[in-house]
Amino acid sequence: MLSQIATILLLLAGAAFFLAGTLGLLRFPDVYTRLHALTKADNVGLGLIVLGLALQAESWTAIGKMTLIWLLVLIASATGAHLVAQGALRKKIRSWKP
Amino acid sequence: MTAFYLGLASFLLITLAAGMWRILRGPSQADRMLAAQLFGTTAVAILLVLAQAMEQAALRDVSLVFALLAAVTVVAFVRRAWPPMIEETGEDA
Amino acid sequence: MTPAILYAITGIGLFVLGVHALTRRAHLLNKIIALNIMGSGIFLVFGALAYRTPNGVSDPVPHAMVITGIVVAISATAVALTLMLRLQSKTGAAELPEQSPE
Amino acid sequence: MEAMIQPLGLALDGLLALTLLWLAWRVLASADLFKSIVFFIAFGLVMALIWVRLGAPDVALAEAAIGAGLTGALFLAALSRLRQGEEGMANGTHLRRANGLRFGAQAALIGLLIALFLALGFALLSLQNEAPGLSREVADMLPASGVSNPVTAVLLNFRAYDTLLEMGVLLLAVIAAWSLSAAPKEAVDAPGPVLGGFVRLLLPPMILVSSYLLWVGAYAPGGAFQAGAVLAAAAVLLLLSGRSPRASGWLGWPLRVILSLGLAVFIAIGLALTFAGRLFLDYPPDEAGNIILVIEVVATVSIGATLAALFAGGRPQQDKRE
Repeated sequence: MLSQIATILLLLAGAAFFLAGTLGLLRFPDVYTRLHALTKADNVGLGLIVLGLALQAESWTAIGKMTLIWLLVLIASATGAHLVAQGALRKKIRSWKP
Repeated sequence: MTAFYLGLASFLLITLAAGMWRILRGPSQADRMLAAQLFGTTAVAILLVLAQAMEQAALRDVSLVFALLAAVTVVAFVRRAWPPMIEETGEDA
Repeated sequence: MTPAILYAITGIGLFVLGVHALTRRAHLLNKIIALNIMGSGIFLVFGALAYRTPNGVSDPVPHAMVITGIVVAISATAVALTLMLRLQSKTGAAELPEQSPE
Repeated sequence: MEAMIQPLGLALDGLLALTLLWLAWRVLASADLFKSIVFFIAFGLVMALIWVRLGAPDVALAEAAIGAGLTGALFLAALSRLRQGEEGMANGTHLRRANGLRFGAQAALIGLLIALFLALGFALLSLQNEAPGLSREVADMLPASGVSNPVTAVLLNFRAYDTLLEMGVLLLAVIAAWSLSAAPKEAVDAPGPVLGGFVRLLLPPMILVSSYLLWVGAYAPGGAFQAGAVLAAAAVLLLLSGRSPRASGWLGWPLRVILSLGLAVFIAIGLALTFAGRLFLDYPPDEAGNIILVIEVVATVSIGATLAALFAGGRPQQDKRE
């Protein structure tokens, strides 16, 4: 029962980060800040969800596979963010000035 | 517990649908591509939650494929559909 | 309103949207995407009707057909895109010539 | 808490269906080609989630591998070639949104389509809610099929002829694409350290996952098509990173052999069975597992090469220098 409560809390925290990521994507003024919101929030969100689900996973291999999935997403979104930001700079997309 | 998982999956799907507004409005092409990348991560999360909710371990393989291929579209965008030599400054880059 | 019927109706909705776009849009890339959406709609009807088995384990035969369908659809799309680019290089426009009324 | 599963499940399905229809509408209605493509990428993604909800993990795997790995890259590459072709146009938005149908014709068209939708909807609603389909027959024949995953059993044993012809279709697609145009010279500058490192880091796991999907296909969702699509995505990533294998000797006859290998081996096995006195593609039950594995390995490599060649967009041009 305790693990179920822990899982629910972790999953809720993960969902909160996803919400933050999406709000950042919608509300931030320019590409760079949206990139920042996107990659940070999602990866922490996904990490928390993987952690929460790991408590309920049926076997260690399942936990291993979920962790591998999380690492791959980390690498992919970090690379994606870098490439898009580099491209945006090269195309002289101005960053937002308050 | 399963009901909680299904609720969570629905919530994640709602954030995904909300993110699609950025595709519609995103001034530059880079913003639209960002939203596509966001969906990859959200889809991986939804699939992992559904794998637990529907007790189908195979769904983790689906999210593994999504995680693995998440970057292919973004790389294709940066390398092909957004070649650096097109000098488009300002908003509509 | 079981999930099977819900998704089957979504499938035919996609099909009808695809037909509409196929006839209304001028650019060939839009037509190719419309064809893809029509294909997805039909695959969805296939998959939805396969889900009506009593024990909840859906019927594998339509699944096999849909998998081959998806692979063939992406290959056909690639060939269609190559055709479009070839037409553009020859005629300068990626749109079918308008049949002028006279 | 448990009583809420059924309605919550249906709520999720409803949400997915609505999102899918809204995405399809956005794909087809937006004037800007790039926006259509990005919506189409999201469309493929929601489609994969729906296959999961419809109890079809094999199809979800295929949709994910092809949707995430190939469709977006294929359309984006085509869009960039389209733009290079039409320097004059503003970035891909098109002047004539729709061909010139007079208002009366438009209304007639929409009326016709709504009638079609209602007719198809009526036909669907008149079907009974429970239909076993062929699931019982497949389950009965499964022990003799050599694999325990019913979808793979159908794909490579009960309907092997179907898959054989499909391999033929893939080969025809490559022949068509190659006869239409040469692979365009991509002005691809050297990949930066991040992209180069990313590709080097990710290619081995991609090939590993592809062979895992191939192997797991015998008893769990997976199989040759999904594995081939992941392999093709690896090749696409390699092509995109600018380290094209043009310099290597692979683009001559070896590529052509790989492309036609899948079909050739399939036909050879079929004929060999006829010599052994059995029908074409009628596997002996005890040997069926091995035969299916051989066919799947060759099919994976062949499908991967075919989809990658189709992404390249034309017949490879070998630099005459080396």
